[in-house]
Amino acid sequence: MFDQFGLLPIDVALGVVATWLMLGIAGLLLQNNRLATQIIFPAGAVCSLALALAGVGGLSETSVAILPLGLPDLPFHLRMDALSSFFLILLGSASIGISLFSVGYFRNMANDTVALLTLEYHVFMAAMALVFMADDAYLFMVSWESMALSSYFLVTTNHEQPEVRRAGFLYLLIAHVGAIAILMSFGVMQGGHGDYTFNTMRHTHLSSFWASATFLLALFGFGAKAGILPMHAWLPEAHPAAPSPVSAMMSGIMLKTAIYGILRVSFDLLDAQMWWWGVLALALGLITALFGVFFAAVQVDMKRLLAYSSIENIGIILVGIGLTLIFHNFQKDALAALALTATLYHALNHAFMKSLLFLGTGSILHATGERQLGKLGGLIHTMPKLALLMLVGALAIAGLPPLNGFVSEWLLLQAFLLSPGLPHAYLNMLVPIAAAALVLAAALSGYVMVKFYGIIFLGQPREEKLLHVHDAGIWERIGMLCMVVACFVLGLFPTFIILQIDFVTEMLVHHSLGGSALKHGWLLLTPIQAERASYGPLILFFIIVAGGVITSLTVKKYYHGRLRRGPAWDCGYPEQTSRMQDTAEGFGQPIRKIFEWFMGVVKQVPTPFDTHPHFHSETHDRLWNLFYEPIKQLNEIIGIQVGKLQHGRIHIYLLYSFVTLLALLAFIQ
Amino acid sequence: MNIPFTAQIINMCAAVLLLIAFAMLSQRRILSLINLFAMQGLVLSLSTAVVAYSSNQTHLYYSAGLTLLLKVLLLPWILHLLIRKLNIKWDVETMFNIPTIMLIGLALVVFAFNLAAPISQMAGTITKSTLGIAMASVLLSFLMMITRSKAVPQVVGFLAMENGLFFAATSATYGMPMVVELGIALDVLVGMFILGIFFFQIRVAFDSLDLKHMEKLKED
Amino acid sequence: MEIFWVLGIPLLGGFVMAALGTHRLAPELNSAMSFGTLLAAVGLTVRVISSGSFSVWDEQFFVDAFNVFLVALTAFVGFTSSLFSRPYMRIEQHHGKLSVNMLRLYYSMYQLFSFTMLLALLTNNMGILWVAMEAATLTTVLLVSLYRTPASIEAAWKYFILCGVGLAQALFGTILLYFAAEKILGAGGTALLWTHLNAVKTQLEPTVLSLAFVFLLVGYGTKVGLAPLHNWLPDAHAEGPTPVSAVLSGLLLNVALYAVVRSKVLVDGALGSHFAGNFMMGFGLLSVVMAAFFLTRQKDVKRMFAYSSIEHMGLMTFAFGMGGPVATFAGMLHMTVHSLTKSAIFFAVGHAAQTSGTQLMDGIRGLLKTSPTLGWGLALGTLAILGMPPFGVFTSEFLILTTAMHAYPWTMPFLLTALGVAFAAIFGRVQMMVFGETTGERLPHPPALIPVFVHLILVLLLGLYIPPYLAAWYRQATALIG
Amino acid sequence: MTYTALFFQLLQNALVLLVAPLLLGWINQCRALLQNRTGAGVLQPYRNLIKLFFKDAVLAENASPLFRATPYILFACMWLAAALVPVLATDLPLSPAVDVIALVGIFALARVFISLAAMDIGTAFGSMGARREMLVGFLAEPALLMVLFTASTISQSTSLITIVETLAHKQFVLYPSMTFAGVAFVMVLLAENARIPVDNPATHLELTMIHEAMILEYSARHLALVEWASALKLLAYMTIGFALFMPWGIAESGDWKAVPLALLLLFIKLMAGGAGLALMETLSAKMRIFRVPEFMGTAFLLAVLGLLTHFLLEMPA
Repeated sequence: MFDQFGLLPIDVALGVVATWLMLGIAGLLLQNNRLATQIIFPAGAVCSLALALAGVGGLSETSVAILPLGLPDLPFHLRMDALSSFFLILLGSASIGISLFSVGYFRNMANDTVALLTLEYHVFMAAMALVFMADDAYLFMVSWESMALSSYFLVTTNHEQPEVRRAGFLYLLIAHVGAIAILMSFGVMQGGHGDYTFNTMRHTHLSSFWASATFLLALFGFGAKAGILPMHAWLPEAHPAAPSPVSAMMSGIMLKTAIYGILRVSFDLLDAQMWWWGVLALALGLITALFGVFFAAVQVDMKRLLAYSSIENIGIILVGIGLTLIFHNFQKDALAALALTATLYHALNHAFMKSLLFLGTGSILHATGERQLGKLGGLIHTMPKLALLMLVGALAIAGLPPLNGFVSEWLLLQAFLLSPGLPHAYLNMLVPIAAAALVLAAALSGYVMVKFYGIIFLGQPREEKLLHVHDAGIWERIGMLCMVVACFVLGLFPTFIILQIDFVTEMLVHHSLGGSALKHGWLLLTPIQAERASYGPLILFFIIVAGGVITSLTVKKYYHGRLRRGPAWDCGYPEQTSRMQDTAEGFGQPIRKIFEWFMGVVKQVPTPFDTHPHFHSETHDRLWNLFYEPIKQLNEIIGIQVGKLQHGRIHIYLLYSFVTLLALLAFIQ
Repeated sequence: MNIPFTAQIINMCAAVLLLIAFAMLSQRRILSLINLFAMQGLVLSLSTAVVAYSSNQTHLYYSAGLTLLLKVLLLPWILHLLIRKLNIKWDVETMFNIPTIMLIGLALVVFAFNLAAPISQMAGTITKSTLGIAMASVLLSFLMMITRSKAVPQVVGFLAMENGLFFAATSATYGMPMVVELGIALDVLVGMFILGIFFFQIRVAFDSLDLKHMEKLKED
Repeated sequence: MEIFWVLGIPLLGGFVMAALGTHRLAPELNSAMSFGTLLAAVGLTVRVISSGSFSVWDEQFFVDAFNVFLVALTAFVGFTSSLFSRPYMRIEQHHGKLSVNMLRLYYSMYQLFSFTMLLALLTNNMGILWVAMEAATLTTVLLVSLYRTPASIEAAWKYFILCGVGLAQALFGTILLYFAAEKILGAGGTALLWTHLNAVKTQLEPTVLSLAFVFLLVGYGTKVGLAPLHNWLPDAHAEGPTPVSAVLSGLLLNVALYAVVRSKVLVDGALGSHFAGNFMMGFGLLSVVMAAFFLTRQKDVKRMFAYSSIEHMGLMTFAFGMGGPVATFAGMLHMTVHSLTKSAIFFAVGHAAQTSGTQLMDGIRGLLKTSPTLGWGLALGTLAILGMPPFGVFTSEFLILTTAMHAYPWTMPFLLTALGVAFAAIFGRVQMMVFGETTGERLPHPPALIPVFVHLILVLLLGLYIPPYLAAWYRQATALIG
Repeated sequence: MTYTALFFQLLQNALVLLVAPLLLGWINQCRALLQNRTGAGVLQPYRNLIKLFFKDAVLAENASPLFRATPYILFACMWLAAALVPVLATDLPLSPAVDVIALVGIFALARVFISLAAMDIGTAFGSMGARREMLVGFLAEPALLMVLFTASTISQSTSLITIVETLAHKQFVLYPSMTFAGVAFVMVLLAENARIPVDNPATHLELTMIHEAMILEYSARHLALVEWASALKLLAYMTIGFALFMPWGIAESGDWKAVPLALLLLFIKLMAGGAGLALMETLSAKMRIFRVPEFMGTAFLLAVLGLLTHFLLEMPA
């Protein structure tokens, strides 16, 4: 689409990256100028738009570029094929809204903080863009770690709070260990002849053992970034700690870089897959999804809740990848294409829905200064515009028609339903169970979202100060509006989106839905055939709207329209206060009761004789004790033991070198 | 059995060196330790001179003279000076009891000989078997440094080790190039001075030369 | 001729500073001397790049790509460290830790120390190499014990005895080398010249050389700080003045490793096997792992970074041990970036310790608040040394790890564990020092942060772009040492 | 799409609207008879609706627009759901837009909205009801989907029309899996439509109420719409049940003559089903709220079991 300017998509993308970097530096230099941020962030948003367009251009035509940087015999290779372009679109389109929102959000922060934020924020985006475009292991790792680093500094923006520091540390540590694992997987794939371009990796053939090792390393490494169990521990810590636009960016976009990595390695770089990889991914994904949604249901901090919901969605995406792997291995390419489409679609959806919600929490945080659900409530009266925007987000992420969350889940379920006929009997058994678990997770996310939205916006304000808070500012609303629009477009016009995704599926599994998806016009989404499955979100939407409108009109017409306002029914108990509403803990209580065995619940129940009865109950992540604590302690123990070697006594030291000498001499004898 | 007389002398010296090394290992009194060290130097320079004579390598004479000057006169004198200044003539207590150390030393000698055996076969010099002894005396002085708990004996052990090295240099090969030997000698000398300064500093800091005070720096 | 200046200026400087060390402008003079050395080194480098390697003074001195790049590095870091030590030492004096005479000793020894290192690098004679190493030990011993505190004296003593004994082993190794060489090259001067040895290395007697290598490795390895011979290193780094810690970590260890590599070339050549390489890999791996676990329980900041130096020297030794174009290239790159980064870190740490009046990490808090530049310097330096892109340390680690992953997969678990543990240990503490509320107060003299950022910027550039001439230079060196 | 099809669509839209309250009335009447009461007659629901439509609406002070919009959304959703299930004939032009999964989605949408509305006023009852509704829902929804999946794996399709056509008009096969699915479906139906043993539609002052607790604040037209919507929901569920388990008699697309028969059969089925439901409600007792998860869990497991049996016994291996 840029041909008329003689530009390749990748040139545009690189231009955007460069501009971002320059904007960041400008932000750092102009730090005493208030206006700077007001200009820089919108400019960044414009770049995002350009990037998205470049991505659209890049879907159909692969373009490459080589920058004379990096290692002497390994300049930076960049490549923009369908997969990269798709994720670049994701990055570009989702970051528009976030950048616009940030203009308003960083409005009243200290100058130097904003300056640093501006730099880190734009470097972060640039790094992510480079991750998607990198075509050699070195550039990939460099941008990957730069991404981790910049996001780390973003997370620790207000580092005065110890828990923020802890969160940042945990995040960077897990990210770094993951990065080393990824690096090793590249080490295997480069196949000896120190050439690290992806192109060589594509053509090196690995034995099944080494291929599996690579896949496992990559899954571990990228999983650490995506928050797949059991490497999820950083996620619910880091997301709440970060400023909201950053949380949105991390949860909405950065997690997808890991998805991109898994897809890139397992479908593009590795020449052959094994079916059990798929099963592994499927199982991990399901566990992650269920874990995430269970814990989301019992959270009392709104950003933590969203963080856990991100874990759930990543799980769902991973399930999709697993299915794709399985189908692809049994040469069921149509199904593989369907599953992959669902996966990518959900990744795209999640980018918008989750960013929207995180941005919303940001506005709430600004207005009320509260993150605890237990101290919010009734905001729909004081922040009506925000409430409306957030309602869309909540419904979308709850996977309800006709919004976008439903489309991807629908596609994924179709993939499950059409799966029978795999050569493995056990797989055939496993698939419906997996589908059941997936549906359970999806249904629970509805529960979570009702809790989230209801507790924050509905009911009566639980605190005095909530009565006079201001609604979200204009910039913030514009930012969120972009997201809302995206949610609707993705929800109502799936066929067009799928046509774009087809380029990716064509590239990865050599098959696409394109033909069948559009057979029955753009109104009906028919992945295989109309008889087997079809879904017309637009029709659905219109029927519901029409139904509602008709009803209300008729009612209006024949009803006298008399209406009285009165107090809520107090059930014969006059002293009802807003504190008697259901709390977040209360709302999560049934889930906690059902899954108590699964999560470590610490309760403090008052005795009947307490003068100041106080009920307290918190839910802990058991995996922390099962998985992280032992490692920590082992490390401690070894540390102590090794420390003993540094004994302080010179004779002992002499003895060391003496023994070493004798040992070596004896060895060469 | 027709080894030339000079070679016999050198082997003799080697044997004496080893003997002295053992004597130092077992020596309790610090003064006699230093005397033994001086004696070792004497034997060393003697053997160097003999090698020089037998292989008429002139530069070895210099080296012998250097050794005599440095290791027999200068260093022992400095050491004497030091212990007089620091008045430390006390007995040297070792970390383990002497017989054990002797046994270990014996084992070391055997080990060193085995190690050197294949090499000394190819030695071009008239003194084949001395390399093993040199190595043995190096290891013995190492052992001595490990087992002595005071600063001065440790340093003496250090110097004795250098003697062993010199003996290796002269006997196995006809001495290192002159420039190298000079450099080594210079280092040893400077090192000795610095050590001397150190003894005083240690005295000031810990008012004792016992190394057990110097175990503060460690992981805890 | 450049060689004359490269060696002459610092040697002269030693005596000049001994004479004028008490003068008010002594620090500036010191820096000037180092700067002169740097200029001469640059000249030498340019000449080598343009006209290839050469040797002078009947081959006693020899310059090739391998050592000239170390010479340039040594001169550069020596200069920046002297810049740093100017304010640092003034502040120490202001805090009453140092007397004027101590300062004189410091400056004079500083110059002599850089002389000995340059001599060790430039000489062609394995014997002189040993002499220079020993001399370097002696000078640094005086530097480490500069404060005359019990702790510093203890550290210096251990340093002296351990390295002295170690080097004695190295001397024995050298003798054995000579012993093997004189049969081919004949007795006398030329038999210890590395160039000659390298020429005939295939004819040298394998058994002798293997024996010699053991002694050389143990000897110079002690100086490199390979586990389990490393014990002197943390003490010496922690107790000496910070500029000394910087040059110890940044330069001296490199020089020692240089000696090991030179010997490795000969030995592997003679044995026609990977004998020496395997030894080095083993020691390197052991050092990396042990250092990582030492790191987990550190309290003293300089001690911690000393252990990190052990880790990185281990990594380099491992890389050189693996050999092959990529690994050797990576090893040399790692030498460069490690010296730059680690010295930068020590600069920052030094001032950090001065602001908060303690070297204990629990006492250092909120550097970003006390002095933002200092805080950022430390934070970025630490991230760089931990192998975070886009800093250059990552580049070399990338090459080393990927090569190892392919050539020796079994080393991976160790390296992965070690790097992870080290990251957790170091970063966790540095974060505590950098972030949060501050406890420090302002410094009497403005801190020298230009060196810190100059180094970091260089490392950053090396991470993103290795200039072609530098690359060509590394490649020549790689070709030399295989 | 043909005009006949359009006609059928409109016909069904109107039909479900009219029939829904009647079904409710019939069930209540049966219950009354079974409990030896005379009962209010089958037309009572109509009277209630009319009454409610002529009352003055009372709205809580802090009721938000969401609260007022919900009844319409609810009504629209349920109407749509009921209108899309093939009851008379299988050529419904709008049916392709919504397959079984979307159908469940619509139910979920309605559920979410009514729960939000219940939380809107901020009374203890409302939010408690909402919580319980969602609790029931997140277990009922998967169970229902599993039931539908069993049918759709049999018919290789998720579109209701194809399912019906396969089950009704292809050669007759016995599907063991459908028995599991049937039981599960009935349990889900009871739970979703707030019937005993999960909830009691006939009470207001128990702490165990779910549905009634949510709509406690609604009055007049809003209440009317909500009630009508739940009647429609019941009808929709029943017709889904018929479509899955006794689809016989539903006319194939385009044959007119079958339609009157289909209509007749539909009424018979509805009467039978209603009576059965009433019988079940009379025989069983309301269970404690924390038994509900177990109840729904059982339904869920049964449904999954059904799907598995299908793979075990009915897959052409």
